[in-house]
Amino acid sequence: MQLSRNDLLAAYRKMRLIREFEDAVHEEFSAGNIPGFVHLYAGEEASGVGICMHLDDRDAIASTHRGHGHCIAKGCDERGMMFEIFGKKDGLCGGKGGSMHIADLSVGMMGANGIVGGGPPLICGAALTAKTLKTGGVAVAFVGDGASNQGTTFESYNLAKVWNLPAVFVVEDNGYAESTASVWSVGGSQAARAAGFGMPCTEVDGHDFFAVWEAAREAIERARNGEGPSMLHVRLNRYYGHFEGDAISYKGEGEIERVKAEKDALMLFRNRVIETSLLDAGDMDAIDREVKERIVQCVTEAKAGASPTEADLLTDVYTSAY
Amino acid sequence: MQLSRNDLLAAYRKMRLIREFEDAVHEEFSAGNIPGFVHLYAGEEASGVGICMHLDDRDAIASTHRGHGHCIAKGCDERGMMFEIFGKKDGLCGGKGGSMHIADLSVGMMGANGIVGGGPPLICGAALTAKTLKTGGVAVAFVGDGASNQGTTFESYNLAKVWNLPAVFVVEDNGYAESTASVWSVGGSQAARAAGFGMPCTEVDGHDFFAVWEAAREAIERARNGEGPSMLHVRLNRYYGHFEGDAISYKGEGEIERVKAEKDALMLFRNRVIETSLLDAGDMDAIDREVKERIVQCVTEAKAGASPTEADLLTDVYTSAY
Amino acid sequence: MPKKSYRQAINEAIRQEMARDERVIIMGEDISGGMGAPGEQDAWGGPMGVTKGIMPDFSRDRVLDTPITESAFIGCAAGAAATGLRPVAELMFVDFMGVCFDQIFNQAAKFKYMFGGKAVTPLTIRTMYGAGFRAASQHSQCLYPLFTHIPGLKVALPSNPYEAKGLLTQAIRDDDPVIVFEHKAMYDDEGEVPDEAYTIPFGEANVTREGDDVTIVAFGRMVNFANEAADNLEKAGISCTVVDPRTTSPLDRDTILETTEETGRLVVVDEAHPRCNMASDIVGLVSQEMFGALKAAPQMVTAPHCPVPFSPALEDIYVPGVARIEAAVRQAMGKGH
Amino acid sequence: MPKKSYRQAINEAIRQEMARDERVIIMGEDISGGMGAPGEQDAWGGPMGVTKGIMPDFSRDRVLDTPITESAFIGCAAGAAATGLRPVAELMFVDFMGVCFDQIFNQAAKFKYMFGGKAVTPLTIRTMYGAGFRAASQHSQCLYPLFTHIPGLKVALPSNPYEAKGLLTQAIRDDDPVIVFEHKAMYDDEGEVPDEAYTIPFGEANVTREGDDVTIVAFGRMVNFANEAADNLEKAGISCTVVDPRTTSPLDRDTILETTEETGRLVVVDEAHPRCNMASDIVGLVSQEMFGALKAAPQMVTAPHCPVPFSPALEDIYVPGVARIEAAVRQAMGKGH
Ligand SMILES: Cc1ncc(C[n+]2csc(CCOP(=O)(O)OP(=O)(O)O)c2C)c(N)n1
Ligand SMILES: Cc1ncc(C[n+]2csc(CCOP(=O)(O)OP(=O)(O)O)c2C)c(N)n1
Ligand SMILES: [Mg+2]
Ligand SMILES: [Mg+2]
Repeated sequence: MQLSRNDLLAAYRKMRLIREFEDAVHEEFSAGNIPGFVHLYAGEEASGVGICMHLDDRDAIASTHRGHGHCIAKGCDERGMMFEIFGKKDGLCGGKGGSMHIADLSVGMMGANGIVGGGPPLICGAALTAKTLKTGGVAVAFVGDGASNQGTTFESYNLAKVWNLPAVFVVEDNGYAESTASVWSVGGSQAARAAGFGMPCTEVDGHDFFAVWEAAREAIERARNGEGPSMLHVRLNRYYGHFEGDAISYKGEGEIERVKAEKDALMLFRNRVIETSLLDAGDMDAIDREVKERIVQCVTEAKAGASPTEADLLTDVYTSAY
Repeated sequence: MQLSRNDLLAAYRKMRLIREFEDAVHEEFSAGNIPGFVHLYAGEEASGVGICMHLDDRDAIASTHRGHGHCIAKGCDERGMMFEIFGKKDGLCGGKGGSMHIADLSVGMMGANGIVGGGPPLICGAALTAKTLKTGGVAVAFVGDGASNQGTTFESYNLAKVWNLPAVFVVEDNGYAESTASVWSVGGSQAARAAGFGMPCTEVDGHDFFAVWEAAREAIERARNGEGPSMLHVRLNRYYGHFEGDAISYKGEGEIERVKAEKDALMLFRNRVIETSLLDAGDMDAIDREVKERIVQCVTEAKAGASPTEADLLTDVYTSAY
Repeated sequence: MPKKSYRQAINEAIRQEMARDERVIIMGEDISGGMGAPGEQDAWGGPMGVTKGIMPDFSRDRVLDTPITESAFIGCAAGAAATGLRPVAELMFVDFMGVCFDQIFNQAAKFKYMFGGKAVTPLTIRTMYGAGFRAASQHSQCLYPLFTHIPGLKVALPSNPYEAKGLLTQAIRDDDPVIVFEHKAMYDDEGEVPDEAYTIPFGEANVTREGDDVTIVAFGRMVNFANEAADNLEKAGISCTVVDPRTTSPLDRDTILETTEETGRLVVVDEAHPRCNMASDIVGLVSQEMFGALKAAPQMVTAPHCPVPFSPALEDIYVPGVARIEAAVRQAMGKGH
Repeated sequence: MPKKSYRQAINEAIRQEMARDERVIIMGEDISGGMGAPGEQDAWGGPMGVTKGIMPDFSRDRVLDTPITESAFIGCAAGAAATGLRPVAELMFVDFMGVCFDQIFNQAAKFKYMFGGKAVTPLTIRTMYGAGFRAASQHSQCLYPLFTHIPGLKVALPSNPYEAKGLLTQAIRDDDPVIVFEHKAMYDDEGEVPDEAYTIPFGEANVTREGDDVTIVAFGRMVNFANEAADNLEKAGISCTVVDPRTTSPLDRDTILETTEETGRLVVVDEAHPRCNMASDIVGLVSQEMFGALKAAPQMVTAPHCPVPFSPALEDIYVPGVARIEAAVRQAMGKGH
């Protein structure tokens, strides 16, 4: 499997879309236009996109509180997402979920999740469905470094292993869980933990789309071929605070700036495809413009969108009359 | 540290006490004299005793549903235990706990536990107390092979590691969790899991008191010296069913008989100390007789003991008036 | 009609639904048993033998033994339900909910609402509850009030074999997450159970007897105790209506209100602890909705506010029994009874 | 008396108890913050800054940041409490109880009873609850009814800064496990708080105002809404007693019964979901114990039976507010009000 020109354009567009989306949400939040808790994925784009490019509608992902990027990567409609984040009726979840609960099961996006470690068990379920119904599907759980210490996560590793489920666990290690450093909170290492459960693990630079894409390809193929679960340990950085409002004082001086300057995922991608003449700058500039417009439009429409009303409060609790 | 003659006598006596205790409970249960769920430790004596011999009253253990052996090894009064198992007022827990909840905090026994994986977090607590109050104490969690898959257990490994707690996790792997084989249920291996959290692990034959004793010495010393947690993976066998009433049909033919004939912990101990002239048969025969009498007496008294009464029902729920 | 035990009724419901719909699978610790072991396969069928015999007929592909890992497998069942299977997961004792509650109440229960209606989560959780087994504090709790509190969950408490089969079948066919509470002391109870599959709709109470003087609302095993108390009271000239709501969520408010209005007296029997439980839930409902219709103080018969004691001597007074129900009815009837 | 915020009051209670007793330690995720990080230490003080500044004064030996591992650290706190410390653990949002409930309700809560009275477990769990923050379904729940249901636990809901300091101080000094519910929308509320340490005994309600017509029993943040409603109603000539029970477990039954007897009318305001909650708990109590003393149907003002919605438009109607309390009081007063 090779990346075609169209794949590369699509990958770049998705990454840019995530970046623009998050930057816009950041601005709108700072302006007081977005309520609640919002966790942004900016800086981590190559991970979500590099992985989800291998997935199709048979496949499922479970995300985290930092879910916007995974949603976009897996194919959720960004307009519906923006409406959702603004709490509007036309949001992907009718305004009932908000940033932390965006989901679209029709594209295999099983939900952002407000519970750290909530996703891995669910992904065992999607993997079990795929295995039982022989859909050929694979299920991927995104797990933060902080979430990698949660018992639910370990249990899921083991369950996936002993049931030989078509699952991949992606530990997105951005170095911090809130203000707590992963070098401190993670006893042992992700790779050694994977080995502890008899799973292979690949460590990968999460700023490098191509490295992620390649590692993900192997892990997802392995799962699809019935060879069981594996782990990707993806090292990356988040550009904004843990949530919007976080002063990020716990990071080292210049830490974020250095990453932005030296290994921004979009920049690395651009440089690489230009250097290797796979795409040219103009292709990407066009995408940049188109995406920017698209996001501006989403924000404008979302702001103007109608809110749900009292009639919506008690719907969607149960499937049948209650 | 070396085992003195007195140590050896004490070790043998404890192991014999556990065996007699469990055999007696088995008989009484079969005769319909004991209510509830009862899980027997017979066959696993060398583990509890070999480990707890390194512990004193500063130290704490947390046990499992299969707790009688750990209780005796840590110094709980066997008469009070027998009363408890019979549900009598003079039981160690006033008859309120029963087999699955025997505890005596005054000797550092933090309780059998009806919840698989319930103990490891508690042991982090005892270890934290020891560390904070600088008592020099160490805390030991007994964990079954089944319990080794529970999220609470993994979380405790990590917490003990990152807080550098004086804790030891003893995985008593008797090959089965209820009727489920650990070769199937445990993805990876115990040692690899320990490594996953950056903990050392020693694998040890749990029928061999001396091997257990030696491995435990190291792990407990390490903890006492502030060098953090470690794991012991102890392989052993249970002689009775999962609980009393289990037909044990899932075990291989002759599996238990073979173990009894070839590596019974008491037999191995006896042979070893006689071969090496550390003790002689007469010493141990005397213990056997004394212990048998003691247990018969415990059973007789426990049967005749008074039950708690209505006045006891609502006491001990809270410390203060409620 | 053929007589079957509560255990058989449950086993039959599962088999029939598995035969009917290949998306139905079951999972749990030792629900078949012997996994990976050299000896007998299907050695257990769960700790009470409830699911025994299903694996040989449906294979290990659809009868999944699990490691001891409730968060992972209950969450797995939730995730499988959201993606196209109809899993029936066994939480061996409801007392173990504390290690996996998140996957039930924050995940499965809320998918539909959080996702704006677009999720369907046909998850069934079978679990064992109740005292009387000398199983002590961590294996004897009721806890259904906790599940009843949570929007998005449905909660069923079958009180006999007929109810067990019909409610479990409905649970499996239902598109919402349902927790079915099986009382551990009832597995050997026998009763008439049709051979063919049938469902009992949720939210429709069963009035097991009609009387003029007092309405007794009881849940799960307590329905049987209430019927027994009513028999005894009949002889003393007190005539009782006994209502088995069958499901605490949804709750058949109408039947409770109507039957209570008819008798004007209410006794609620709930094996759970007394605080924030079904007894106060029902009394609250009746008091707010039907003020003035009661002729006497409503009575709540519940377990006390203490953990379940081990000693048989204590447990026997812990469990709300027939005598306490009778006393509560007499209390409701007032002086002279 | 000096004015302090709810946040400051809590911070002060913790500091004073830590100074008073070296066995008091605190732990939780980012309760100090910056652990292992190259930047600022004590960077957070919890997500709401409640514990900020404590670590620099008491050191990391007694202010323990944890990995995200609620079962392990809440269980650790329980085990530490049983062995000689007096830990104050922070469960960041009560919504997270589902990943660690076992250690609370099966372990800490039951030690004393299961062990025949010989355990002492001076564990305090501080947790954040409640809606109104646009935090959606998994970060806005109340859930105190679940904890209230469990014997062996004590449950406190401070309704203002004064209560927060006094109840938390009592919790820390109390020898039983106590869960203190802090409402996330109240941290900036200000009120008079003495500088010196003081305790508020558990199980003693605070009657915030006395009136003749209706007794309003309200919990946590709802106490403030109830007072506001009472102010408004006063102008309309309806005089209310407002009772803040302060703790749901133990519950001050006497004050609730007495004040309700005086007015003959009862409104209970509970931010939790309606089933098996405190509203029905109180109505059940009053109905059974004081039959005939009510002049009108008791009213329960609660959140609806649905998860907490994200959209401000929905959340604002989800939360029981002042207007709904007033309406319930008028309903209790009957026609013409
Ligand atoms: C069970 C649970 N515990 C704690 C939290 C609070 N919380 C939300 S995000 C977070 C940090 C997660 O860190 P990590 O997994 O590394 O993800 P990141 O934010 O870095 O993407 C915490 C502690 C939660 N939501 N759920
Ligand atoms: C949380 C929880 N899940 C399941 C059980 C039921 N159960 C009790 S003991 C047991 C098997 C434990 O196996 P293992 O840890 O290997 O200990 P062993 O019985 O072999 O000593 C199970 C499944 C329980 N008590 N608690
Ligand atoms: Mg992180
Ligand atoms: Mg075992």
